[in-house]
Amino acid sequence: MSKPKVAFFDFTSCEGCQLSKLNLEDDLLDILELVDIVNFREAISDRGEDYEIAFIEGSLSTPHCIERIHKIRRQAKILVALGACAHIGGINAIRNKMDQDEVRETVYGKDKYLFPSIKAQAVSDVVKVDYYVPGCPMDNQEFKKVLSALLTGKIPEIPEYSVCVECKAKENECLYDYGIACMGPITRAGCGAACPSNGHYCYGCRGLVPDLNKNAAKDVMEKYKLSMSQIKKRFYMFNTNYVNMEEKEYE
Amino acid sequence: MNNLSIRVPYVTRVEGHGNIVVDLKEGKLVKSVLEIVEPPRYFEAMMKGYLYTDAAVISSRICGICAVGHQMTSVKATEAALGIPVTEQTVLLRKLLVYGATMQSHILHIFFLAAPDLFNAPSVIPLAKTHPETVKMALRMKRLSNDICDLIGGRTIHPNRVVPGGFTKLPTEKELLWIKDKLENQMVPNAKASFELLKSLADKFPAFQRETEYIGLKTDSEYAFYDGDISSTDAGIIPVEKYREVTNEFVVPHSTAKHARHKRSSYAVGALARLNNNYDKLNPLAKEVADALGMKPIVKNPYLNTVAQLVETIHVTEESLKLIDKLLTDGIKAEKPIQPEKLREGTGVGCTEVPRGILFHEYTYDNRGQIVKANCIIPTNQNAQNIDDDMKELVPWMIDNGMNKEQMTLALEMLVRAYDPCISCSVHFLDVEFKE
Amino acid sequence: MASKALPKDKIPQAVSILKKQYKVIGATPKGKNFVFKEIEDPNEVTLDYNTTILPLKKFFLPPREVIVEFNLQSKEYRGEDIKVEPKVFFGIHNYELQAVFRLDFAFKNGVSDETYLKKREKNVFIGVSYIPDDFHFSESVGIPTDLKEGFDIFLTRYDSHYRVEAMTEKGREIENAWEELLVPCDYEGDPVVHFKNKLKQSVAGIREIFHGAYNHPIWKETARKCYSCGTCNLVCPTCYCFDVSDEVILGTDKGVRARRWDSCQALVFTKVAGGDVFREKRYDRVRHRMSRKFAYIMDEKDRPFCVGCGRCVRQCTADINIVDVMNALL
Amino acid sequence: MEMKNIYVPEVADLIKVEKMTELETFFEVKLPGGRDLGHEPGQFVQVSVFGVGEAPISVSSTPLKKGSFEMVVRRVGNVTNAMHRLKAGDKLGIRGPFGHGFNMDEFAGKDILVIAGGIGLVPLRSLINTVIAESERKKYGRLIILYGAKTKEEFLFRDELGMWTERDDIEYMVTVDRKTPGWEGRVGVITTLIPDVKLDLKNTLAVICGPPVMYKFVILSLRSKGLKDNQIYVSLERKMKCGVGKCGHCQINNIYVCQEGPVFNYARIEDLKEAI
Ligand SMILES: Cc1cc2nc3c(=O)[nH]c(=O)nc-3n(C[C@H](O)[C@H](O)[C@H](O)COP(=O)(O)OP(=O)(O)OC[C@H]3O[C@@H](n4cnc5c(N)ncnc54)[C@H](O)[C@@H]3O)c2cc1C
Ligand code: SF4
Ligand code: SF4
Ligand code: SF4
Repeated sequence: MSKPKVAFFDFTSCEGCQLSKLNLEDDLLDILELVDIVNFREAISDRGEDYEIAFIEGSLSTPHCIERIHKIRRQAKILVALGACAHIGGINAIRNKMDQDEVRETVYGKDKYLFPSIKAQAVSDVVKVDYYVPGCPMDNQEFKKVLSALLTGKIPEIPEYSVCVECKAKENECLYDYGIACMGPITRAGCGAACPSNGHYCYGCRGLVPDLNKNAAKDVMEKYKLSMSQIKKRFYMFNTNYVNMEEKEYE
Repeated sequence: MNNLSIRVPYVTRVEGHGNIVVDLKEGKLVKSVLEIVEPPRYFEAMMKGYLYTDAAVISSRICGICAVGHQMTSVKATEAALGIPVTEQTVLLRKLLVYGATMQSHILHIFFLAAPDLFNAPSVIPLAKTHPETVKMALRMKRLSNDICDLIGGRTIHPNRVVPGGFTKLPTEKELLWIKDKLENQMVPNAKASFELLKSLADKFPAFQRETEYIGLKTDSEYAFYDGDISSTDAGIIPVEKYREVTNEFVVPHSTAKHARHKRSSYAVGALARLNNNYDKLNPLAKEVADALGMKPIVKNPYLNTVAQLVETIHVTEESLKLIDKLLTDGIKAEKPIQPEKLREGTGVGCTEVPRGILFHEYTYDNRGQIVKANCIIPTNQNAQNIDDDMKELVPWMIDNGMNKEQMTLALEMLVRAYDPCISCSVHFLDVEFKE
Repeated sequence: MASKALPKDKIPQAVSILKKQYKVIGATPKGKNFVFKEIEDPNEVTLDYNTTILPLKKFFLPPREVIVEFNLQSKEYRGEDIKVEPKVFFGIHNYELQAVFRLDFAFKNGVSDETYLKKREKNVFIGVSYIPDDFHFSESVGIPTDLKEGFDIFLTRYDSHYRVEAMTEKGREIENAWEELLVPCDYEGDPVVHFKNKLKQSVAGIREIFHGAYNHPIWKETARKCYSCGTCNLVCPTCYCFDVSDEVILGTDKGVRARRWDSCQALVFTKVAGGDVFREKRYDRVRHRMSRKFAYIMDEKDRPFCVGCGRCVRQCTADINIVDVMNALL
Repeated sequence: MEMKNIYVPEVADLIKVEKMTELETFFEVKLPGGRDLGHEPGQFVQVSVFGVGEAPISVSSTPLKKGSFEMVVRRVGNVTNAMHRLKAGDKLGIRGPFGHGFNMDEFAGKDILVIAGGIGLVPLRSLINTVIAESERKKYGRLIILYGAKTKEEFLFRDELGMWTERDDIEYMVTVDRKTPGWEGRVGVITTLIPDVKLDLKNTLAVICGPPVMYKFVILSLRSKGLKDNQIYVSLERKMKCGVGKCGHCQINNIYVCQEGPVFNYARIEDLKEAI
C-alpha cells in the first residue's frame, strides 16, 4: 500500500498546533514512515499539491482565506480541522461579538473605515469538515489517535461528554471547591482535563458539549461570583460562534 | 547583472506567512522587502473587558511558539498594574520555564528550520535518512526542553499553570531532580556535539556584515532573560517603562506587521542582540563555545543569530542547573498564587526576553480588574525593518560576490530564517490591508 | 476478652506493622479534600476525613482499564494478566464497604466479571467510625453508623483512642500483630451521631414510590439546574457503567481494548449509530440516574444501590441534592 | 477457581462474504473446529474486528444449520464499515451467543405472525428458517410473514423471499415505502399490511423487529385486531458495549436488553416507559 499523501495548511492562528505536532518527537519518525508529507510550510520547503488528507489549522478571517480553503477542499479527499481556531473559530472569534467598529477603531484609529474585515470563522462554517482534533492547542496525543484511525480506515471519534468526566477520573480537586468558576462541566472532553489538572480553570477551548444547558451553567457561575458580563466573556473566549448569551434558552 | 526579480511566496520553515520580494531594474535596486502577509489578529481589541486572570490566557494565543514568553510578559504587566507581588520561588520557577522555552525554541530553529539550508536539504525529513543520529539527537534535546516546560508550566504550548501572582501547580522536588539529571547527562553532551557540528558548518553562513543597533534586556546579576532594563549598543540603558521611546512603531505598506526604529533606521533584537549586550555574563561553557565560534561582541553578521542561539542554549542549560540547585536547597514551598489585595485602576508594563527578542506588554485596568487598554510589541515587529535594511545591502553584496539567482534566493531565504521570525506574533495588530 | 483500644498517636505505627505484610490503602489529604491511595509514609494516612473525592471502586474498576489485548499480525485476543497482591484498606467508612458489596453483586450477578472480581481477592478491610457531615445520609438508606458488616476489624472513634474489634480470622491476626500498641479499652457502646441530610422516610417502600413517580415534576425541575457534567456518576461508589474502545498503538501491530468510566448523564450514552438517542431529554437522564440507585437495581438482599456517602451532593457544582429530590417524591 | 475473562473474543474464520444490497453484507462464520454456536433464534453475538472494535450483531441463521452461522450487517459506523472490508478467509472475534431469543417451545403448535421492517428481518430469519425446516415445519401452525423495506433495492435474502412466495405453507406479504422502477407490488408502511391478515386470535403469536419508530404503530394495530399483549414478541435494539449486563448502556428502566432481551414478550415490558 502506498503511503497516503498528507498536507498541513495554516490560516489565522498562533501556529501552536503546528508546533504541537513537532512536539511529538518520540513518534515523529514513526509518523514519517506511515505518511508522505507533501506540504507543511512551517517545517518543510517542498510544496506538493497532490495530497489526499488535508489538515487545516487556523480560522478563516480574510477573503483570501476563504478562497484558499475552497481550493484545498476541492483537492482533499479527507479534510481534518486541527485546533480550536479551525474547529470553532477559537480565540480569533472573540472580536466577532464585539462592536466591529470599535475593534477597528482600537486598531486603526481614525483610519478605521479603510479596512473592511470579515468575521473569524471556523473551517466548517465555510466548507465541509470530515473530522476534528479540537483544543487550543490541539492535543498531539489526540492528533496521533486521529491520524492512526484515518490510516486504519476508522472514523476518528472525539468525546462528547464533559471535561469533568476526565477531571474526576483523575481525582483532581474541583476548582469550584476553591470558589473558581470553571468551564469544565460544559466543555467537551478529550484533553484529559489538562487545565484543571494543573490547577487552572478550563476556558472551554475544546468547544461546548452537544447538549449545552446554558442557563444552568450561567446560574452556577453567577453563584461563584462571576458577573454576568464576565460570564459572557468566558463563554465568548473560545466559543463565540457557538453560543449566544444574549438570549435565554428554555428546555 | 542588471535586471533581477526574486519572489519567494510564503517563505517556508518560518513561523507565519511572509514573502520575499526583490526587484533590480537596470542595475538599481527598486525593491527588497519581506512582505508580511499574515492575516490580522486584533489581540489588543479582543482583550478589552477581560478579567486580569484571563489576560495571559488570551495573550498566550498571540503565538504558540512564544507562548511562554507572552504569558510571562503578560502576568508581569498585570502584576505591575495591580500591585501583585511574587515570591522568590515564583521568580526562580518562572526563569526555569523561560529557559526551557528558550531551549526548545532555539533547538527547533537551529535543527529543524535553519539546518536544512546548511545541509542543502529542503527540510529535516530527508535529513532523518541522511543524518539519522543528528536528527535523533535534536529530537531528544527538543523533547527534554519540552519536558521542562511541561513540568514547570503544565504544558509546552499555552502553559496552564502561569497566572498573575505565581503558579497554580508546582513541580515536585523529584521532578526537579529528574530535570537536573537530564540536563547534566543529556543536554550538556548533546549541546557540545551540536557545537562541533555547527563549527564544521560555519563556512555555510554567508560572510555578510552590516552595522546596526542591537537591543536587549540587561541586568547586573545575570545574562538577562526574565528581568532587567532595556539596553542598546548605541544608546546604553533605558528603563522598561519608557519602552515606547525605543520601539517607535510605524507602518509600512508591504507588511501587516508594524515596523520599529530607535536611533537608526532600524534595530535588531533576538539572540544575537542579547549576546552583543550580555556577552560578559555568559556561563563558562557558553562563553567557551562563543569564543570558539568567534562570537565576541559586536557580531555584525545577521546570519550568526543561529549560532548565537546555540550559545544561548548552552548558557540557559548551565543557568537552569544553578536554579534547580537553589530550588532544591531551599525546598519547594507549597505556595498558592498571590491574589491582588484590592482591585484598583492601574497601568503596568511587562518585558521579557523571548527566544526571538525583547517583548513588551502593557495593560491598563479598571477598578474591577478588567482590561481597558492593551498594547503588545513583538520582537519580529522590531526586527522587520532591520531585515529589510539587511536585504537592501545584501543584494548588492551578493551581486558583487558573483552569486547567481538561485544562490541569491537561498541566501535571502536564509537571512529571513536566521531572524527566526515569528510572523503570527507580529501581526497581532493589523496595520494595513491584507494583500497578495 | 476485654476489648482493646488503639491510641490515636499509635496509628502510624499500626500502619507500619500492616505494611510489612500488605499494601496499605488509606485516606490522605489532597488540598482541602481527601483521596484514597497506597500509603507510602505511615504518617500520611488519616482517619479523620469526611469522604474522599473518589470512592474505593477505583481500585477494583479503575477509571481506565485494559480488558483485552490484541495483535493485528498474529490475530490474537488475550486477557490482561491480573496480579493480585494482598491489600489492607485501612480506615474505611461503613458505607464505603457497603458500596463495594453492591459492586460485587453487580459484577457477579448473571455473568461473572473476572477482571473486576480478581481484584477483589485478598482484600482486608479495617473500618473506622465517622461523624457525618452535611452531605452524608447513609442512615436513611439503611446503613446506620454502627453497621460493621463485612469488616475484618472495626475501629470505633473516641476522644483519644479507637476501640478495636476484630471480627474475622484475618482481623484477629492483625489485632495480634498490633498487640504491643494496644491498651485496655474503657469505652463501651457506639457514640450517637446525627445526620443532617436525611430522607423523609425509610428506603423500604421507595421502589414503589419511584414506579409511580415517572412523570413527577421534580425531574424537569432538577434537569433545569443540571448541565449533565457527569460528576455525580464518576464520584458515585456504586456507579459502574463503562464505555469500551479499541486503540491500536501507532506504528505497531499491537493494541488494547480498554474500558473507561462512563456517565449516563451524557447525551451520547444511549446514542446508536443511526443517531437515535434513547434518553434524549435531560430529565430522562436525571430520572434514570436516581431511579437506578433506588428502584432499578437492587442487590441480593434487595438493598438500593445508593449508600448515602453524599459525594454526588457535595461534588455537584449545580448543588443538586439527591436527598432533596427523593424527599420531593416521598 | 479458574475464571474466564468474559471480554476475550474467540477468533473465528469468515468463510463467506457476500454483498446483499448497497448497505448490507452477508457473512458466514466458522468457529474453531467447526463448533456450533449453540444459539437460539433471536440471540446475538458480539463481533470484533481487529483494531477497530466490537458491535452486537444478530445471528441470522437457524440453529439447525451446523458447522457455521450467518450474519447480515448494515454499514453504519466503525465496526460495521470495517466488517464490510473483510473477505472470506479473514479472521474476526466472536463472543456469545448472548441474551434471550425466542423460546421455540412456546411457539410449538401456534400460528406465527412475523413482522419485519428493513434490517429487522435479519434476526427473524433465524426464527423463520427454524420453523420452515423440513424436520420442524409440522411442529408449528401457520407462518405469516409481513416484510417491509424502503424500496425494493433494499430487500434482503432475495432468493429466500422468492422461495417464501412459492411455498404454500408460508403466507408472505411484502410492501415498500417508496416505489422504484420495476416494482409492481404494494406501496405503504408495514402497518398497511396488517388489516388484510386473518388471524386465529387465540392461537397466534406475533413477533416484531424493525426500526425504533415501527414498534408503536405495529403494536397498536395488532392490539386493535384483538391480539393480547402477551401474544406479541418484540426484538429491541439499544446501544451495547459489553453484551453481558455490566456496561449499562442497553438499560431500559430496570432491565438490561443484553440479558433479558433482545427478544421480549410485550406484556413484560409494556409498563417500562422507556422501552418502545
Ligand atoms: C441486539 C442487537 C442486534 C443487532 N443486530 C444487528 C444485525 O444483525 N445487523 C446489523 O447490521 N446491525 C445489528 N445491530 C446494530 C449494530 O450493533 C450497530 O449498527 C453497530 O453496533 C454499529 O457499530 P459501529 O461500530 O459500526 O458504529 P459506531 O457508531 O462506530 O458505534 C460505536 C459503538 O457504539 C455501539 N453502538 C452503536 N450503534 C449501536 C446500535 N445501533 N446498537 C447497539 N450498539 C450500538 C456499539 O457498541 C459500537 O461498537 C444490532 C444491535 C443490537 C443491540
Ligand atoms: S475543576 Fe472544572 S472540570 Fe474539574 S470537576 Fe471541577 S468543574 Fe469539572
Ligand atoms: S481543560 Fe478546558 S481549556 Fe484546558 S485544554 Fe481542556 S478543554 Fe481546553
Ligand atoms: S453532578 Fe450535578 S450537574 Fe453534574 S450531571 Fe450530576 S446532577 Fe447534573
